[in-house]
Amino acid sequence: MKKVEAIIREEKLRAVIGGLEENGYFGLTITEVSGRGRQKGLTLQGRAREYKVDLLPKVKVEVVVMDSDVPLIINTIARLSRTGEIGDGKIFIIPVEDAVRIRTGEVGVNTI
Amino acid sequence: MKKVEAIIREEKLRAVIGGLEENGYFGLTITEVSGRGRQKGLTLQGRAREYKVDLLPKVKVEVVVMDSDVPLIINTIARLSRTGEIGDGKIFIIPVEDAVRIRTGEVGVNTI
Amino acid sequence: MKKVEAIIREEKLRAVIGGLEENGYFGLTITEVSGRGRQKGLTLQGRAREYKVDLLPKVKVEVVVMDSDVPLIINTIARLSRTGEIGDGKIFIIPVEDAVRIRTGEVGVNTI
Amino acid sequence: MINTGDTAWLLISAAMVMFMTPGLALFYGGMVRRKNLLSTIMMSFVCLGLVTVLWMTYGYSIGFAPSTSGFFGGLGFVALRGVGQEPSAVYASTTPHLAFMVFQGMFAIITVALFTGAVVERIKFSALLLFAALWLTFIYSPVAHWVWGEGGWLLEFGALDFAGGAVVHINAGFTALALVLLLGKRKGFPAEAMLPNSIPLVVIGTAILWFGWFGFNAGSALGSNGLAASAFTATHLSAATAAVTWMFLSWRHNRPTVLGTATGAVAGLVAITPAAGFVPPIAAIPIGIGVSVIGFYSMLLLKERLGFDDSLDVFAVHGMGGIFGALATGIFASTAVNPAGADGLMYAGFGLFFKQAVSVLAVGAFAFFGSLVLGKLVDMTVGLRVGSVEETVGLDLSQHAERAYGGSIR
Amino acid sequence: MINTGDTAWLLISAAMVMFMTPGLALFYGGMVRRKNLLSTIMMSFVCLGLVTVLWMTYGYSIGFAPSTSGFFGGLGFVALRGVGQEPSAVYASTTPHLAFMVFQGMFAIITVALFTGAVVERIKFSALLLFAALWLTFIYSPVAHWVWGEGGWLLEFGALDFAGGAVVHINAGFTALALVLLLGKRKGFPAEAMLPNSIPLVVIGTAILWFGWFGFNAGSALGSNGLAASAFTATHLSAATAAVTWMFLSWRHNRPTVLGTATGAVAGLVAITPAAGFVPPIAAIPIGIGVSVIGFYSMLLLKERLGFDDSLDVFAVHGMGGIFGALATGIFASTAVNPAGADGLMYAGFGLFFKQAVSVLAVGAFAFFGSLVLGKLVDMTVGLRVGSVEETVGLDLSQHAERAYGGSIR
Amino acid sequence: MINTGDTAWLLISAAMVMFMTPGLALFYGGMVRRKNLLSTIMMSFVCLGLVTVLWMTYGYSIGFAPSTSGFFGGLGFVALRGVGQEPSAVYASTTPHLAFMVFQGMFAIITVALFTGAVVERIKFSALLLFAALWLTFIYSPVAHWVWGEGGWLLEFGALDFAGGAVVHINAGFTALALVLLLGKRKGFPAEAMLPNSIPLVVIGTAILWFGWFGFNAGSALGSNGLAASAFTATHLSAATAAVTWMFLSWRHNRPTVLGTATGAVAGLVAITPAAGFVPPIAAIPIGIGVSVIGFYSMLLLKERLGFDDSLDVFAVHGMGGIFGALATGIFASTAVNPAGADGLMYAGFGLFFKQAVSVLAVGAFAFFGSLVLGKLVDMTVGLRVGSVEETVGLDLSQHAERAYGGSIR
Ligand SMILES: Nc1ncnc2c1ncn2[C@@H]1O[C@H](COP(=O)(O)OP(=O)(O)O)[C@@H](O)[C@H]1O
Ligand SMILES: Nc1ncnc2c1ncn2[C@@H]1O[C@H](COP(=O)(O)OP(=O)(O)O)[C@@H](O)[C@H]1O
Ligand SMILES: Nc1ncnc2c1ncn2[C@@H]1O[C@H](COP(=O)(O)OP(=O)(O)O)[C@@H](O)[C@H]1O
Repeated sequence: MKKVEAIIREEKLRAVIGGLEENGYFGLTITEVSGRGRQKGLTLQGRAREYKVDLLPKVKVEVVVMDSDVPLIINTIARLSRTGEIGDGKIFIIPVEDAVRIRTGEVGVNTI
Repeated sequence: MKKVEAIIREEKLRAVIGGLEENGYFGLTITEVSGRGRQKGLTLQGRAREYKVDLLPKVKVEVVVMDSDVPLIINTIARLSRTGEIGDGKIFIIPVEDAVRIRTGEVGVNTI
Repeated sequence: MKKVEAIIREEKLRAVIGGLEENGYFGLTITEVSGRGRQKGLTLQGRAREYKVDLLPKVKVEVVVMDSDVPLIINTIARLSRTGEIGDGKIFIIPVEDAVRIRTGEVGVNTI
Repeated sequence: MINTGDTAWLLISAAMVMFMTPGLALFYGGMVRRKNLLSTIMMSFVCLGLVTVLWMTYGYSIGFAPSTSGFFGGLGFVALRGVGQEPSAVYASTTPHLAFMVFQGMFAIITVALFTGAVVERIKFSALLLFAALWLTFIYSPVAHWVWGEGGWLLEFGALDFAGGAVVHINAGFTALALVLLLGKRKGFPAEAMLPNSIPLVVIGTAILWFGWFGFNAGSALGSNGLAASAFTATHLSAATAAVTWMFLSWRHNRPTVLGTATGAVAGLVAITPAAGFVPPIAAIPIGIGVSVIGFYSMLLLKERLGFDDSLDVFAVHGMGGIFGALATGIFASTAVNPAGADGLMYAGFGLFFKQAVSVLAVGAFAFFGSLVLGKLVDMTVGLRVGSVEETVGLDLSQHAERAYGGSIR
Repeated sequence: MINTGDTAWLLISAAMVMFMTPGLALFYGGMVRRKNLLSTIMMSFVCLGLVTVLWMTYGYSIGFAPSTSGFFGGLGFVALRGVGQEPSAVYASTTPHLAFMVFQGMFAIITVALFTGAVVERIKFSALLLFAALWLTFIYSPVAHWVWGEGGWLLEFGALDFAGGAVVHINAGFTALALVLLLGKRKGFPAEAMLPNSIPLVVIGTAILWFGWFGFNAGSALGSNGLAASAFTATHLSAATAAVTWMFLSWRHNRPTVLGTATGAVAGLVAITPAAGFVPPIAAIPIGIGVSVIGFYSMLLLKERLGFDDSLDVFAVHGMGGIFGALATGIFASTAVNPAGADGLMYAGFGLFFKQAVSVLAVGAFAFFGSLVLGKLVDMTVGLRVGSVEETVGLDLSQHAERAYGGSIR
Repeated sequence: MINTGDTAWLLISAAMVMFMTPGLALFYGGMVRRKNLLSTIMMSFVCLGLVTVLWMTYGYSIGFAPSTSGFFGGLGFVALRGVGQEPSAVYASTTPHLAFMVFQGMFAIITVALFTGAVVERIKFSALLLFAALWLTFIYSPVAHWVWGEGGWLLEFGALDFAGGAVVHINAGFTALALVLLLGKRKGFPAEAMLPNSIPLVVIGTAILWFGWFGFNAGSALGSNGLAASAFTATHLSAATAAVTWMFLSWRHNRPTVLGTATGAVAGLVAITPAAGFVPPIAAIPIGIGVSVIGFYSMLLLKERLGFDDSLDVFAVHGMGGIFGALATGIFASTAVNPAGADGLMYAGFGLFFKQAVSVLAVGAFAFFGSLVLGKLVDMTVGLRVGSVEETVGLDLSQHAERAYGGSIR
């Protein structure tokens, strides 16, 4: 199994979730994150003082799938979250050694 | 070392933390996440318009432990966060290659 | 590739980001988390009732880098986030099998 | 004849009491879990709509129209007939009758909103609406008639209630008690920690409540005069004393909490409500201390010891606070302060104290049993409680299809 | 001669109307996406500063100084010359002229703030400032003169506008319409869900608006009397009725939402604004029901069907609500309530109704075309809309270099 | 004799000033880091309790009871003896003495709350409580007597302070200065960015402050008359002008920030406070511009250049703003506006200006050195500052065992 960890734009989340659903992937976990990549920084201002701020809100989507599903998932996410502008995000593939469904206690590939 | 990554119900967090503590595991990291699995979706409504919302709040608990501790951890978490209803969550096991304790700079298994 | 996952104090975030930048690492993802390690717990109080609370706010910094960069990253983060007091945090190294830049669709090491 | 100063004071007081209901919505909303935040707000907020409409169509008439029974008013004021720009013949003789009517309406609204605090996080919204409508009709309006209506039996009897210790707080407190008995505990209570989702919201609510309460109590002088100033002072001093007292009590048990201090302030405001225009302002000090001690330990006893899940402690704060305030009026009231009042224990015999006790019992019992009956009725028709899954998911999503912070992922 | 009661009422009313503008800032702020929260707040909040300064230097003079044209006032009151502690010769004869001037100023402020709701999330801040200044000068102040100024043509004509149905709401509504036409849709509309970032903030805003509206409407009686009480009652009843109505409409379509109930309350307050001091209070019931039905379906039609991106539905709520209220005044107004008013359809012929329709058309057309011209002018000079990247990043960062929740990482 | 209009105005003003203190709690609360949010709120909120109790038991007597020294009042009004429903012999002759007393009490409360802004995020809660009690007794009450008490030496001397430029703002500002000297910088200052946790909360606070300030300033006319209207207008115009000025200053340095605009509004309200009932309203324009320029650059200088860690810039806004306002009163005051005042530089010689300067020096020095002594005393007994770990963890947890957003994991 692999964990596909995609960091995408907030406004693309609905589309990505929809796309995964269409392909039959329902399970996923979302986290609100902040990120920086090639996107230019910004400057924030306090009462009289300035602060550089270069983190922008992003959303992390985690989907654990069987190894064979990885290309399709990558494809789906990338297609639906692309705008072509800097800041579109990244997808990372991380190995998962095991999975457990808490409700039933089952383990392995059929739990995801 | 492994990272045990459990996505559980918010209301079970206290119990899970307590259970881990009883077994001698103190270190852990918690993230507020949102997730979807087999749980049925819901429909949200704006001023006059409807939106489908199928993400429900969950909590992610991450515990990095020695390989040999994994079964006990899984067991503890699963036991204490189970309600038997859909939405109980998942546990994923992810390999960790190294760990560092920032305070001392120590590395390896004895840091966790 | 590896994901360097550091859990550090909130107030050290700026310094860590700055240090990574100086070393030429721009891409990173930040998550607000809560954690517990060796730091002593605290007791919270409701209207008339008490609750034990032992989770303290931390920040998780994730940087995906080439294998060869890992020592430098660890070094930089650890140096800049250390106070020497309990609660300084941990760094975990997790394998990453692949990476995709959504904007261009490129894969592999040169995307990060 | 209309006096412009009195009218200005009554109108602004009415506006301030109106403001208290959304204040209460925030006060309560901050104390529940985030998944029930909007639902809790809604239970108070909707009263501004529902109760207003019912009050102006017939509630005011049941409460204040002339009658002979002493138990409820006639239909003389239905749909605001006979309620005009001129002063009423009996109430508030220097201000427009409409001003008096709308001022009274604001009390009806907040009283209904008050008891919702006991049932949040598990009551069905439709059930709440139905119960609120029935309760306004069969409990609130009659009780208002007893205590304040022309010919009301408690008024005739000589019980004193300056601004609603019995009508508002005891009434709401005992209703809360009855509803909790019918509804049962929240899922997970008391095992799971149910921490307030936003104490800043609680503070905003408390601030609005405290501000509005000047209209509530000093506005009940129905004129802009020395008595209003006296009630104003007593109100402020009681809130302050009770806030500090509760703070020290919470300190004794652990730390001086913001939540405790805010709760204390509200308790102080509750206890002074029946007394404000009858007692010398300085009596607000013993009243403020007393109510916080009673409220704090009632809360511990009910919730911690007895496991009675009155979600936001409506009975401990409003029920017990209202009883204490009503009895304290029987102790500290003085005709030197208000010639239209009476002398309490401190200045005369047990006469007034006894009457106050009777009014506590009468209103408390009526509210409690009446609410049991109405609540049962609602349970048998639309059902009182949401389903188990709906409760887990939270009432915001299940009852209102909304999330408090919609932009966020969670 | 100055009457202290009337003056107290007018001053507190002015303070309450002032309070409405930050209330609106929160009401609007809660409804946008988090990245535009501060920017939305700022668009209303800055009006407190900008419009006040302009109003006191010359706006009040354009609106209320004596003139002969009937279209705009003279320069007699520039820089508050001749506006002193004594009552004015023509306006509000029992209160200081300064009190009347500052009360009117609060209306100017909030009217400008109102239309910003249509353009949030994409207008350039500098463009908004410039447009606001021009609009106050060339649209608001003249229209105030038409309707309320000594010798104003709509006043002479006999159109009734108690507290600003035309001056405030129709004016703001049609301006919103024009600006949306010039600006176009928000990036991502309607494909992306744009959920409100904080409904509790919307509730806080609604609470302040409702509270302040008593000053707005009942304060417009310019005295503390029976008429003020009548306007107060009508205002409250209309808000309540409309809130409940909108709640049931949203229930019919899915669930009874908090956002819908709050929106309904505001719509009810809008519709009663022109009518409050002319109609019997009980007429607020049909008015409240009517405005919610019209507002709800206008919103569906404009936004869902026609894809017209008036971000926070200013036209549906204030434009349509204002039109409905102005016409309803032509139906329900009665000289028995206010001898200075007129009799509407219910009591007399079509005379008043016709005049109301004329005032709707005149003000609506003037605001719409005037705003088109001014908006175009601003577009050609500083540019109306932020760049695409700035819009994506959000206006808080791009226009104000601030984040609402600065302590958080996001 | 009691005038109902004047009384209504004084009572509602007192309520509005009361409302300012929780407003300030939110204003300050929004500006700190989240871990200190509740603690910051609490420091203001607790004053509503503590100061009220002390004020009514003896503070008012020290401030306003008749005396002969000119430095502090007698014990004539202890525990509200002699403070009744009838007007006082000397103060506010048309309203109940109690109304005047409670109105004054609200000023005492907020003054204490004001200086807490300088010491948030590091002062021990117990130390704050003790210091507040001592300060009210030995600094505030005497200074109130000097400036406003019957026979107070600054009053006799002829210094003007309409609503508390010296008593409230200079007093609080110099106290802030002294406390910061004793406490030292926050851990991490200035290296770590300490961004405000919630600017929407700051806006809510500002809105309440602005609204309440009408009671503060126009209420200080102690009657509902032309002077009140004039003070009201000046107050609003100064706030507006200063808000816009500060906005443009922050724009010059980067962007027009919401935080800056809100800060400007507060600065404008501070500066007009001593002047409101003495200067022509239009003088609020130069006053508003002046205070923002002075405040903005004082802040830059103190915090950025000198590294002086007055957490929420109490000295820059209230100290410098109060000084500027007091001196501006010496420039713009006119007996044409208020015959009980005097003519300033613009209309007469240096007389008044000199007196104003003396009052600035006297109050500033007394507050500064007095606070140094009291603060040192507290430091030697309970200790002023929390431990280092407590500071890192945050004062919410360490002092109050609470978290602002308890439902959240963080
Ligand atoms: N090396 C990295 N490690 C972890 N997260 C990264 C890394 N590089 C980018 N990210 C995440 O991806 C997001 C988008 O990256 P960015 O470089 O702006 O996009 P693009 O690929 O279009 O240049 C960032 O905001 C950050 O959250
Ligand atoms: N394939 C997956 N990848 C990532 N997270 C998942 C996946 N499946 C489920 N989850 C997470 O687990 C949570 C519970 O899953 P769910 O399927 O509802 O529980 P159950 O196992 O009882 O059917 C979800 O809310 C989601 O956060
Ligand atoms: N075993 C673990 N698994 C996951 N996270 C951990 C673990 N141990 C510590 N952490 C994280 O690291 C943070 C700091 O750990 P702590 O033990 O307090 O620091 P120190 O290394 O100084 O003793 C914790 O708050 C928690 O988030």
